[in-house]
Amino acid sequence: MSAILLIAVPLLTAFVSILFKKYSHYMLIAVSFLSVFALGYMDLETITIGGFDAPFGIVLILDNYSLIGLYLVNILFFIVAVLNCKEYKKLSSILLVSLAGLNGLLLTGDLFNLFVFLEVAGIAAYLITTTNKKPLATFNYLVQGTLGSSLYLLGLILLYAMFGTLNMSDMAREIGTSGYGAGVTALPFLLMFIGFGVEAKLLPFNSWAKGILASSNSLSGPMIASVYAAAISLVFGRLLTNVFVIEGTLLTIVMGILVFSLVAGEAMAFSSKKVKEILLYSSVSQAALVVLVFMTGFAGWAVYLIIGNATAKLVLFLVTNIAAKQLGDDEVDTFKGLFTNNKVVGLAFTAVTLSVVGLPFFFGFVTKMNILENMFLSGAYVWPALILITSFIEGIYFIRLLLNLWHTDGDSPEVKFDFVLKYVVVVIAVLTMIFGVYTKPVQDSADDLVVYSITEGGNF
Amino acid sequence: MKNFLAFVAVLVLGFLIITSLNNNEAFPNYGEADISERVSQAYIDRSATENPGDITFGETTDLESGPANIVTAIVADYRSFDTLGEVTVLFISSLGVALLLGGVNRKRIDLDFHPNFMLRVGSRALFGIILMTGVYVAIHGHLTPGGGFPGGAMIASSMLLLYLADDEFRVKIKGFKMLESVAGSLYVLIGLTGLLLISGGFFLENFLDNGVIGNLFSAGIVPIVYVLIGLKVGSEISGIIDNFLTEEAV
Amino acid sequence: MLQYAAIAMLMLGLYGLLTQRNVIKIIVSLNIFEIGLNLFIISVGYVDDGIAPILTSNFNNNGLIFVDPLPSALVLTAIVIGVGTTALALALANNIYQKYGTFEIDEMGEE
Amino acid sequence: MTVELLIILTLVLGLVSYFMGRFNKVYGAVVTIIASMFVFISVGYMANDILDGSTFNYNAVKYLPVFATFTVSYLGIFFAILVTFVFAMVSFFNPFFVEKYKYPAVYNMLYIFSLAGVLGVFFTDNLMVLFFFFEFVVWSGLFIIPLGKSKKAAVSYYAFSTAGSFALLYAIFIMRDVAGTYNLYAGLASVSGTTQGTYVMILLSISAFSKLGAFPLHTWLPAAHGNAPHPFSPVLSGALVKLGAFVAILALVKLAPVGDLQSVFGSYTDATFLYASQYAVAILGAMTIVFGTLMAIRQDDAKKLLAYSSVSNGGYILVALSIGGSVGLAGGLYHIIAHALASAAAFLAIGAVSRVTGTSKMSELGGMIHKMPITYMVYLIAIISMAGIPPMGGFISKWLIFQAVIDNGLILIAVAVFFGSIGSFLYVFRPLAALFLGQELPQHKDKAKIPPFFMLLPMIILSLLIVYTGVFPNYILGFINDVMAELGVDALVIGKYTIQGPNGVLHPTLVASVFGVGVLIAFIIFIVLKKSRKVGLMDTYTAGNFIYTEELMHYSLDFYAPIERLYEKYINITEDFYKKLENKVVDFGRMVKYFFFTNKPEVTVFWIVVIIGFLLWGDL
Repeated sequence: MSAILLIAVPLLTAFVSILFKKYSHYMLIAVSFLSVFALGYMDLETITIGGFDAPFGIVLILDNYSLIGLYLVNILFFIVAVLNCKEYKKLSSILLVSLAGLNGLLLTGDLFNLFVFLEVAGIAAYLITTTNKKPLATFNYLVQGTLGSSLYLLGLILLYAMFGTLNMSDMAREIGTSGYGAGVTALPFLLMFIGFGVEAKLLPFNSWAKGILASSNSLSGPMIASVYAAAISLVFGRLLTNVFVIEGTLLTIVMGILVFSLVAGEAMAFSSKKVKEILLYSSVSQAALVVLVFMTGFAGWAVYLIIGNATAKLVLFLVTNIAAKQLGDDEVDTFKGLFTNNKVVGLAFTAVTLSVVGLPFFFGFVTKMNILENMFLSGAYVWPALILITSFIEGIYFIRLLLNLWHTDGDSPEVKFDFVLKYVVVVIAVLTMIFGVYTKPVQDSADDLVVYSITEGGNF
Repeated sequence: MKNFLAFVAVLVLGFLIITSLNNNEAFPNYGEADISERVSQAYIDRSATENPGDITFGETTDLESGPANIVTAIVADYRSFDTLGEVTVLFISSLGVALLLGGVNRKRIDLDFHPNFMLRVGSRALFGIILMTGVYVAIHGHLTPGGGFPGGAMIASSMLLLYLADDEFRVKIKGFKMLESVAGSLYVLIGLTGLLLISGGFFLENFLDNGVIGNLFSAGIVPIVYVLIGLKVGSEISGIIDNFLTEEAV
Repeated sequence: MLQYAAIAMLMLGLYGLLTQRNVIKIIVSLNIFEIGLNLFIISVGYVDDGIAPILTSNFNNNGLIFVDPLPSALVLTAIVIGVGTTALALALANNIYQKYGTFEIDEMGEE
Repeated sequence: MTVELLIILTLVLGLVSYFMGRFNKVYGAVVTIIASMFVFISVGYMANDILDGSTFNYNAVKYLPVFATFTVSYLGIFFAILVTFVFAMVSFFNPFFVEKYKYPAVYNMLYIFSLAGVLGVFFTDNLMVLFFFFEFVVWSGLFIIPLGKSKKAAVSYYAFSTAGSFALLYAIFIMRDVAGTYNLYAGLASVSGTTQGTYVMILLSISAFSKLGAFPLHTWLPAAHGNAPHPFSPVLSGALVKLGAFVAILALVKLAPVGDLQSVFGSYTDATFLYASQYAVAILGAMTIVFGTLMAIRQDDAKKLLAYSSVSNGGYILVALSIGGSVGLAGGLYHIIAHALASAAAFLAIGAVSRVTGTSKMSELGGMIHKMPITYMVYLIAIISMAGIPPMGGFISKWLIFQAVIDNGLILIAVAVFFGSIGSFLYVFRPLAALFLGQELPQHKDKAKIPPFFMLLPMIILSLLIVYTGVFPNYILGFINDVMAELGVDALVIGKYTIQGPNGVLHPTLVASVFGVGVLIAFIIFIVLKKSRKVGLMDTYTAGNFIYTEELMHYSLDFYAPIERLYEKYINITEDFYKKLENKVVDFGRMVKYFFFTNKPEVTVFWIVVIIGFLLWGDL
């Protein structure tokens, strides 16, 4: 079973689904389940498309890195699709296309193809956010997203003009052997970094995030904040570890952006009073943390951080959006004591938040500790201190939120969560706990997750 | 004042980019691009998999990728996966426009401009010619400049002409939706046949033989794919035009 | 010369995005930016006195200098993507107008 | 009984108490008693195993997240016995208080979890496991505190404890970097004396300060102890604060002191010289004593007052540990025991009172002695020990600490220590007078009754122990000498009944017997002579105006008002400082939100232009 089906089948069903409007959401559920199911039968290889090998034709790379990314994205997508298919029937074909786009993003080994899939997934994302009934926010997201991907294209074309190829590993080899100083490739890499920075919600470029996520609903919230964020950070990581060469002034700029997003994200979350805003700003700083870990070279652990964050934000946004819909607004005080009468969801929500903050018995703790340890061993002393301070602030506002949600003196709000959500939320919480305690598989497989290195290049 | 500041900033940025590109030794100056180092040299002399030697129009047969127009070779054969992504972009944007503006029963917006009889009849005649050129451009994509996208745009422009010239005219949306969906699915199915039916085949592989370069029926699946794209693009853009020119029938 | 024009259009587009408050004007400046970008992509592929990369009957011998075909192929895709996003932006503008009754972002008030 | 089998059993017992708790609240609480008694007894067995010389190195456990090894060391046993004893005694109170909470089952479970965590901290020799259990104790404590009154207290408790544990984590990584392994002893040894040693010492002392509630990082302690559920405050101040003392020992004793030798008043006395780091910690300890005492004097709520007393006692421990030397360290360790017992007994007494009357505010209580004489006796013995008056344990430790302070010529710190002990008598007497003595308040008259036997039992055991530590300290001092030998400090010279300090010999049993005789004589006089007549509230002389309601004109409330007025203005310096810090973060967040998140795309474009310009500006 070749991995290309992960892209072709959703596309085919999308084209067909516009004819059968009534069954389109069944198709969506079927295809997303099949794609998760089919992942089991895919063998790790590089798939050439159209019969032309690497630098000439387009190539899809299926290695450990993209396999684990595909599992994560497809499973999360399936969960969000199942939970929202009744409510958002009209969007089924758009969701199918966005599934194809996300799978394409994770698989592609060609830089221009990455731009095309970035656009496909991006436009699907704009349409998903139209369900927020906030056209101006979606318009903002569209303008900034298009600007970001155009800058990415500009950077890409500069690289093509200099090195004459579009394939990722071919480009990396050309840059390596070309003997030019780092200054030559600084501008294109910065443009591509900005292009991805807009999508990955790094701070100076993400003024669209507030409009979209602050008024998100149970489809657009989890989709944008967890599924898209995971896919984008994974692809960004692949670019950062393989293609980009970041030194000199570019390094200072990039590090400046990351540190600013990390710290400012936490400060903003600390100062906001609405639950969705707290989650939004904390995911901004988590995105910056993920990119920082990629920059320091621990791709394996960054992937686990992405997995931890993505599953956590899925649960957080799902629960918050559903509660906010039934309670009207998402102020912290209207949420006071929410969990007193729905304990199961409350326990799962707490478990997942504590895993994000890094409580010892949870998955988040294992990833954060290993990241800090590896950073320390590789001689970077400043980053662990920064990470500890930011997770300190993060701990405080999450604990404040949790305590408000659990304890109230007044009467607690009535919110009904349906069974499927409870089931999903509990499964995720239990998994975070299991992998928090039984960490052998996580620690062993962290290093063979490293993104394929340029040296063994090969023709892909 | 803010505008002036922005203007200065943008000017300075432009100046900086230009100077940095000029004294950037890796970036070739305008016009001196050395194609031989680039990947596109292989596209020009079709030597991605095997080296055919020199290619003469009308004689050499069975090249690795058939179309005489090298750009079409790249778009529809070497990198045809991009074009598939391309088609989905248009598909999803027309779907999105329909979702944003769409409704079940819609009627034309009356722009209190009612074309007289002469204009309505004259445009009917012109409609055919524009449509035919569009189809021609789409079919001859692999030989002459143009291809699926420009052809599709021309087909849509002929629809636009009718919309502008006649304020009651409405395209049969159902039919266009069917055309769009069939064309798109056919495109993907052709790709899949390349992958599944031919053993050891690749997705979107050109499994038909390329014939003599320069003939109408040459270059394997490329013309078929390009015609499909032309139809699809044409129907999608006319769908978008229809959405913009109609409003919710209350 | 073409490259400078392309970069100038890029900057014009950026200027438009920086200063304009009207939704339609933002869409227009975004378009200018994209056209500038496409022009720049073409300019990267240009070779002095190269001809269009199409084999035709009267250019038979092989000593031809072709312009780089790959950027033109990429531009073909970039243009259509530009069309897609502009169509979507205009549809959104229509919705914005229906909801807020104006195209000026400042008059829309903080939502 | 290996250590981690014990920890796993306690965790399992915790879960058992959770499910039992859901089934019936009181049974759940009973399980906590069984669990803590079981743990205390097994630690006791381990103790006398180790006393006859066999040290145990327990094997690793695969599924703890990090390769976990445990060794039972003297230091570990010393702390473990004390803390598990306090846990066991306090657990007797659980069944009577558990109905009042919203999540009783969770309370029982977390109570046992923090016990397991404490065991893990004291017995591990692997730094990462130390952090793992340290954090685990913080978290289980965190979710118990809000069951009491205030959520803000829990958040500030979390903030300061996490600051402490993150400082500990960073120190662990420095040690890992230098030593190459996570082993506790190897790590400390490899780092002490080097430049990293200073960073590790600073970080470890920050962690100790935050856990002990020492001066700069103490604002969480009164709020947390004051508002925690009644049975959990004694655990918090008696047991969990000792984690801070444990880390302080790691920082101050195990690590070689840092900085050059110097003595402030060296020239006047032939004082031995102290290192800069010891000075710094001693001065901070002294400031804690003074600050704790001043704040305790003006409290209205008895629990808050006791919380501030454990702040100031934490200061004593820090001063003793920082001075070091055989006398200082022995004094410090002994004070840890004395303070743990005394504050546990005091908190239990206040808990018993507030269980019956529902409040622990001194202004609303009075005359509880008539109904609860035994609780009164327990509280009296506890405050005598806290004030450091001879027959009780507190006197021995304070005597040793005073010896050490004077012997090292630290005049300034000696002043603070003396002020502390006088102050401690001042503020501990207030609850005694306000709660127990004086007239019986009408509204509490009917409700107040003698606490059930199972509540009295732990209090009586605690006060007996306080007396025992005061009269026969030498057995415990012998054990402390073993601990000090392991820490590499030469032993304190003790005879069969005497303690040899630098300035003289103390014969505690003789002193106690003199006191005993004095008390006996007073008691005989009290029995023989005519009893004083008990006077009802209405039977008072009021110079002409009549009293119609039976209402108590309370005189014994704030008779320290003149002292309080002296430092009225400077009370919450630290709270304001932390408030300002927090507001700074909030303003920064709001400012960033205001600038970066508008509904126009221009912000992103502006920053893109600026950043690209900045890059290209470099290679113009």
